[in-house]
Amino acid sequence: MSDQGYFGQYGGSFIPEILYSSQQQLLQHYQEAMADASFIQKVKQEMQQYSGRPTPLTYCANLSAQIGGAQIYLKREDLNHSGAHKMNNVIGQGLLAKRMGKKRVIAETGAGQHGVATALISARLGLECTIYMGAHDIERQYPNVFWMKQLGATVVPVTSGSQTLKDALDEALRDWTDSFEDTHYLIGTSCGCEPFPEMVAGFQSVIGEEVKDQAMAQIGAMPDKIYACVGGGSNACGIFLPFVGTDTELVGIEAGGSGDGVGEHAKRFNTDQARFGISQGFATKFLQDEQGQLAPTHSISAGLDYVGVSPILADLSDRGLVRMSSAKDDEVIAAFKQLMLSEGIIAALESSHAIAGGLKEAASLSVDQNIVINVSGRGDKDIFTIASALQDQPFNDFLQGYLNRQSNNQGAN
Amino acid sequence: MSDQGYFGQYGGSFIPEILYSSQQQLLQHYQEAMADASFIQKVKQEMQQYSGRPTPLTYCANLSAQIGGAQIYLKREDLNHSGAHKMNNVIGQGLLAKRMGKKRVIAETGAGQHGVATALISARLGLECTIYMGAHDIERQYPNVFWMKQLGATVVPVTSGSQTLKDALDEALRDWTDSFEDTHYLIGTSCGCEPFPEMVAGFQSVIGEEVKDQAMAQIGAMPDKIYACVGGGSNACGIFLPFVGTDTELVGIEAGGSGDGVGEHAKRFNTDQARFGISQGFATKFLQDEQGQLAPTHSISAGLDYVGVSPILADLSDRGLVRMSSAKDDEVIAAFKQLMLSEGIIAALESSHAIAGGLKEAASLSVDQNIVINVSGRGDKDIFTIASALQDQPFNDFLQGYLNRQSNNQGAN
Amino acid sequence: MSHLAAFIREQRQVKPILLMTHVIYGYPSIEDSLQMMRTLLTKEVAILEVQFPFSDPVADGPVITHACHQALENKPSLAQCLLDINALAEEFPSSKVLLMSYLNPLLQFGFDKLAKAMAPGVSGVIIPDLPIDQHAMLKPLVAAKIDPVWLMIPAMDTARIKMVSEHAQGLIYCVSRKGVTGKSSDSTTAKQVLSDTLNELKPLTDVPIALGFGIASAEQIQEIIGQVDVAVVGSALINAYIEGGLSAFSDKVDSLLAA
Amino acid sequence: MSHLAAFIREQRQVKPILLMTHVIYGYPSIEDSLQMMRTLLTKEVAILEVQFPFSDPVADGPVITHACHQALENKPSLAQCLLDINALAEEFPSSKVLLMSYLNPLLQFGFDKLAKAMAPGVSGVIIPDLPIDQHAMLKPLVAAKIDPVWLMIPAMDTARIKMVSEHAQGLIYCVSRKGVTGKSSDSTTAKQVLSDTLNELKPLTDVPIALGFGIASAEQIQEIIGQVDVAVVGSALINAYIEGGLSAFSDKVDSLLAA
Ligand SMILES: Cc1ncc(COP(=O)(O)O)c(C=O)c1O
Ligand SMILES: Cc1ncc(COP(=O)(O)O)c(C=O)c1O
Repeated sequence: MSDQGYFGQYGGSFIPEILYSSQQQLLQHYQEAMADASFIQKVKQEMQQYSGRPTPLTYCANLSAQIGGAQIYLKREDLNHSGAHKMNNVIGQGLLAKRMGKKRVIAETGAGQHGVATALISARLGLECTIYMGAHDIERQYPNVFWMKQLGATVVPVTSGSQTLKDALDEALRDWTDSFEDTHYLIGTSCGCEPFPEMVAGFQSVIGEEVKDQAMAQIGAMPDKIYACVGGGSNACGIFLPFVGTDTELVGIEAGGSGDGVGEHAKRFNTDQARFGISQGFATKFLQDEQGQLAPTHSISAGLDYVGVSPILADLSDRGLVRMSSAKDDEVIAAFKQLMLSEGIIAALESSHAIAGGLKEAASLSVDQNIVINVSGRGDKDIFTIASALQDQPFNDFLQGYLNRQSNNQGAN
Repeated sequence: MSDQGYFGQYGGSFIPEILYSSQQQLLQHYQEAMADASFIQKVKQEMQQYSGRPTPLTYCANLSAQIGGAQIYLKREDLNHSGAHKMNNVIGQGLLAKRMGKKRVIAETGAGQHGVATALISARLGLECTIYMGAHDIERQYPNVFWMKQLGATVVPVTSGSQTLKDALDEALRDWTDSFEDTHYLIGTSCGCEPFPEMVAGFQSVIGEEVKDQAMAQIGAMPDKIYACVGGGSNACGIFLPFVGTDTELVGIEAGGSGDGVGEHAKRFNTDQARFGISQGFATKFLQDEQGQLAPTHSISAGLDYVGVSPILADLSDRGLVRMSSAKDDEVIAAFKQLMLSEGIIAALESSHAIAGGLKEAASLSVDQNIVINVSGRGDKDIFTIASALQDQPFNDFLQGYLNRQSNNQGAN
Repeated sequence: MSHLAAFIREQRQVKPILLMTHVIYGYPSIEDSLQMMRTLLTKEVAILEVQFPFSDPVADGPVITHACHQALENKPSLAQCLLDINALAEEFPSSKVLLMSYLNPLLQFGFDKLAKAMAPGVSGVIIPDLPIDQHAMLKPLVAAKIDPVWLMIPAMDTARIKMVSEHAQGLIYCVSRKGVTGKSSDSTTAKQVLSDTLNELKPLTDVPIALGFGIASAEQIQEIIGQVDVAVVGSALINAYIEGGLSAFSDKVDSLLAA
Repeated sequence: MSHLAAFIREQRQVKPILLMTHVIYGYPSIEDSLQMMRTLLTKEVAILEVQFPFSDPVADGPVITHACHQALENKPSLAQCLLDINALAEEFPSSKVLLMSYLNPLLQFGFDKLAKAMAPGVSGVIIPDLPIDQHAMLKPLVAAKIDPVWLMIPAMDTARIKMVSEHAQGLIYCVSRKGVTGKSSDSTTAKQVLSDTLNELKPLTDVPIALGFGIASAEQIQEIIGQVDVAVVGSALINAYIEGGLSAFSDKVDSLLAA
């Protein structure tokens, strides 16, 4: 798919010389593995027998009627083991790491979803696991950290810089420069140096491949439009790529955040706060200031506030093959609620961006058109964010009661 | 399957006369629906397209090696929409309620899993939903209550009696005597008056049917033993029934709780604290005192501490077709951890009872034997219980930090 | 024929309607509940319904449910309950005493044993969670001339009304269409349905009929004179006790008897 | 040939090894960082490496990373940085000044513009996240006789060593095998690998060689005399500053120069 790791002007490999040989080793093993039918089969099998693929395509009769436009279908990545599409990628890279004879994997994580997925697959495959996570994110997403630790992973709080995802990625790279001999860097999204963007997008493409079959079986036609939220871009690449160049329009939805000011959103498209840049090992559109310093980001969903974006999507957007839009925090909460109340599906806040984007456009489509929205993950992980947004007092009382019981217990011990 | 709603000496219908006609109506519609291929098809379709069935059968190489006995496979009901097998039942009964023209459903819930599942399907099918839940359980399981409310359900705290599952069931029955004309009582387990035990077990039997095909495909033989946890008995009936009378041994695992004293466990078998009784609409083994007052129960998993049990299992046990055993709270936590660390699967504490029981026995089986353990649900819902059991201080700090931010926000408003 | 039926018919010679009042054995304490019974019997209430509490009273509303759970705190035993109320029956021959409970406590006690323990003073038994279809379970009581008091409801289908009439002995207990104890259902349609059902029943049996659920005042009792033989008052008395203790309880009884 | 290379060779006539010291522009403040540079230049350190801070310095360890983030608080501008260090270069002709930064800040500035702004005083540039394969990006600098300082590592494969030797001009910067700045790798095997690599390189080029990463003392500098032309000290100086401010910084420089 890529040309020497390039996607148009994006991608490439811009890493310290120290990482050159391990990157070359990864590249070679990846290409060999992809040419090995038994490896592909093994990945397929683990995706089915461990993660429960295929994930269904769910028709939303109530929601479609409420909107009164296109027929709305959801691709249910929330039903993956771990509760998000992240599992597809970690299965692929986890099995590759084993094939390469690595004993250990490291990963960066923002929301903690990729961290949990990596910790899960590491337990499953018997790999040591170290997760780098911004200290700020750890504070916001501790439940995921709790599970990573329970799963036997070492979670390293990253206290440098903005203490979020990009800094976690920097730190993971630093670890890798020190550990590449026995360690695979299991990156969580379709970013980074060659072959990561292509590799992650490739493992995620199972999403779109399934949608093709399911659309034929359930709709009898390919969808008119497909919507996916875009953080680093892996779930979007996964559902988009098999449709690139077909009549299906592909729409990525970024985190519009709380406003258009610097640090209020995580849009890498449709804003002059982002432009071509090279960092974190690859070239893409980065949110940055005039000095080229990477900019702070915000989103109600920790999983979307990344400063860069997949070089694959940056290129597809330049070439007009993918359209980029965005949804603001409040639109996201509204879409989250509407889906929950009309169909009984609790989507992740990340995914709710895609839902917000899809519902907004569905209204102006005709009833004989069909759209597919990718529900990249489930929303129960977001209970603290939602409860906070809704200022749910009973939840606070419950937490207080829990804490009181805890201190009593500890008193007792 | 049943004889006039009886399973040996168990089952039957012991309900206030007021409910007679609505029970008869339900019985009739249920029988008609089961004879209607299009209804069966609809249930199958919703199970696949909404809940993601079939759920996989996962082989556990590490765990099997650790135990050094039988090969261990897990049936992954945790991958259902809602995170538990409860979804199978609510899809079936929800569609039946629609077919009966009911506008509203009511349900009892203990852990809150059935309450959430019912609230989800109610949103999906456009039914009003009222959930009865013991005030005591609400306190322990508020996150589930939060989601029920978000899903538009009315959650009624039951403050009578032990304020747990059985009292919630009493209260739901009381509501039904008042509302049966437009309301379906969507019971959450294989208990209650005819046709509930048979109906719930029937909708859940998809679990065992799938295991048959998957065992053939993945093992090339039927499993030697199947393990399931037993609260009310629906997940156990679901995976057992298709195997009754075959060479596969069926083993139910009850909540051994913290000890064998009255109120310290929820065992309805292998204890003289439980005996034949009639209450809550049916005859089965009930934990009760010498006066016939139903006894208090305890389990680390809120979903297992029910005072009665499915009449189907009571009968199968009498007939030697199902073997009943139990696991204590501490064995359950140990099994929960072992599975998590060796395979990267976070099982519900309810399900962890089946895992504890299965692992204990697997050790003494030969490596060419195969066992299937039913993972009835996922464990992320249990984070508060686990964190408390492990006295995880960072989790408490996280909660305290969250609460502090909340009060600041509220100050701000 | 049934002593209970005979007793009711005899009393009805002089009274347009009889009063059946309800007390929970052990609420608020065993002593006080016996005191309430005494009060009622001293006032010559025609029928005393004594509820032996059960942990899961599905047919009862919040008031009685709560009272039952409080009564259970006092660890009542069915054997002692039957001794106590037999003694009262003997002491107050001019009233009849009925036992009311749910199936499980009676089942655990055993119906043969129950038949013996109810005799001679307890004339009948009311079991709200035992449907008429299960009448065979009560054979030992019938054999001992203790009357099962079957429940019927308005709009019950004809076949079941027949079944009730066939098995009824001393009294048929008709409850309002919907809901649990303590809920009144005085919509006119509800009343219409009720009288239709009673009209369907009466030709089939000459067993006396009691009407219950939600009757709380002398006025309500007045209204049903002519329709049934016995008016049942349950929650209303407990409410009176909760509000004003034994004296309020006693006053409430007087006001009801004034009907 | 390269002014930088010529300068180093000339100095090496009299000194067994030269010192290249590292300062972060803007840390702890722009003023103080300029003060540090002055200190170094006054002491006639041969080469001054000025790091223009970047938000995501992936090749740097905790000390420099933290310092860079603090420096960014002072909103440094690359244009001003180049003006400032050009002025210093002019003021202290007996030392050479190199710019070090990551690719993105330079890319955003633009390499044509950069070539102009570096001239005349800044002799070369070090870009740790720009692999040798991308040498074409720096054409505008090469054209302006500004030397890209390519990094090489021990055990680098022969083909890449060749590539470096082909494109090297003023200086080749050899870093220790593993990890990030501030980590020393003084295992004997590591040393062996290093000298093997240097022996592979030297026949291919006469461009001077600097060795960096983890050099913190005069002793360590002594050890590499004869192996390379330049010893690079980075984190050690910042640590000195953190521990004792400008005076400790100055003392540290003296101790290093004593090598
Ligand atoms: C549920 C979910 N969706 C989407 C994302 C964004 O990642 P990507 O854009 O790579 O799919 C995340 C990242 O954590 C996530 O957890
Ligand atoms: C995950 C899970 N497993 C098992 C049970 C027990 O129910 P049953 O015995 O009906 O399967 C519950 C009940 O809440 C549950 O949530």
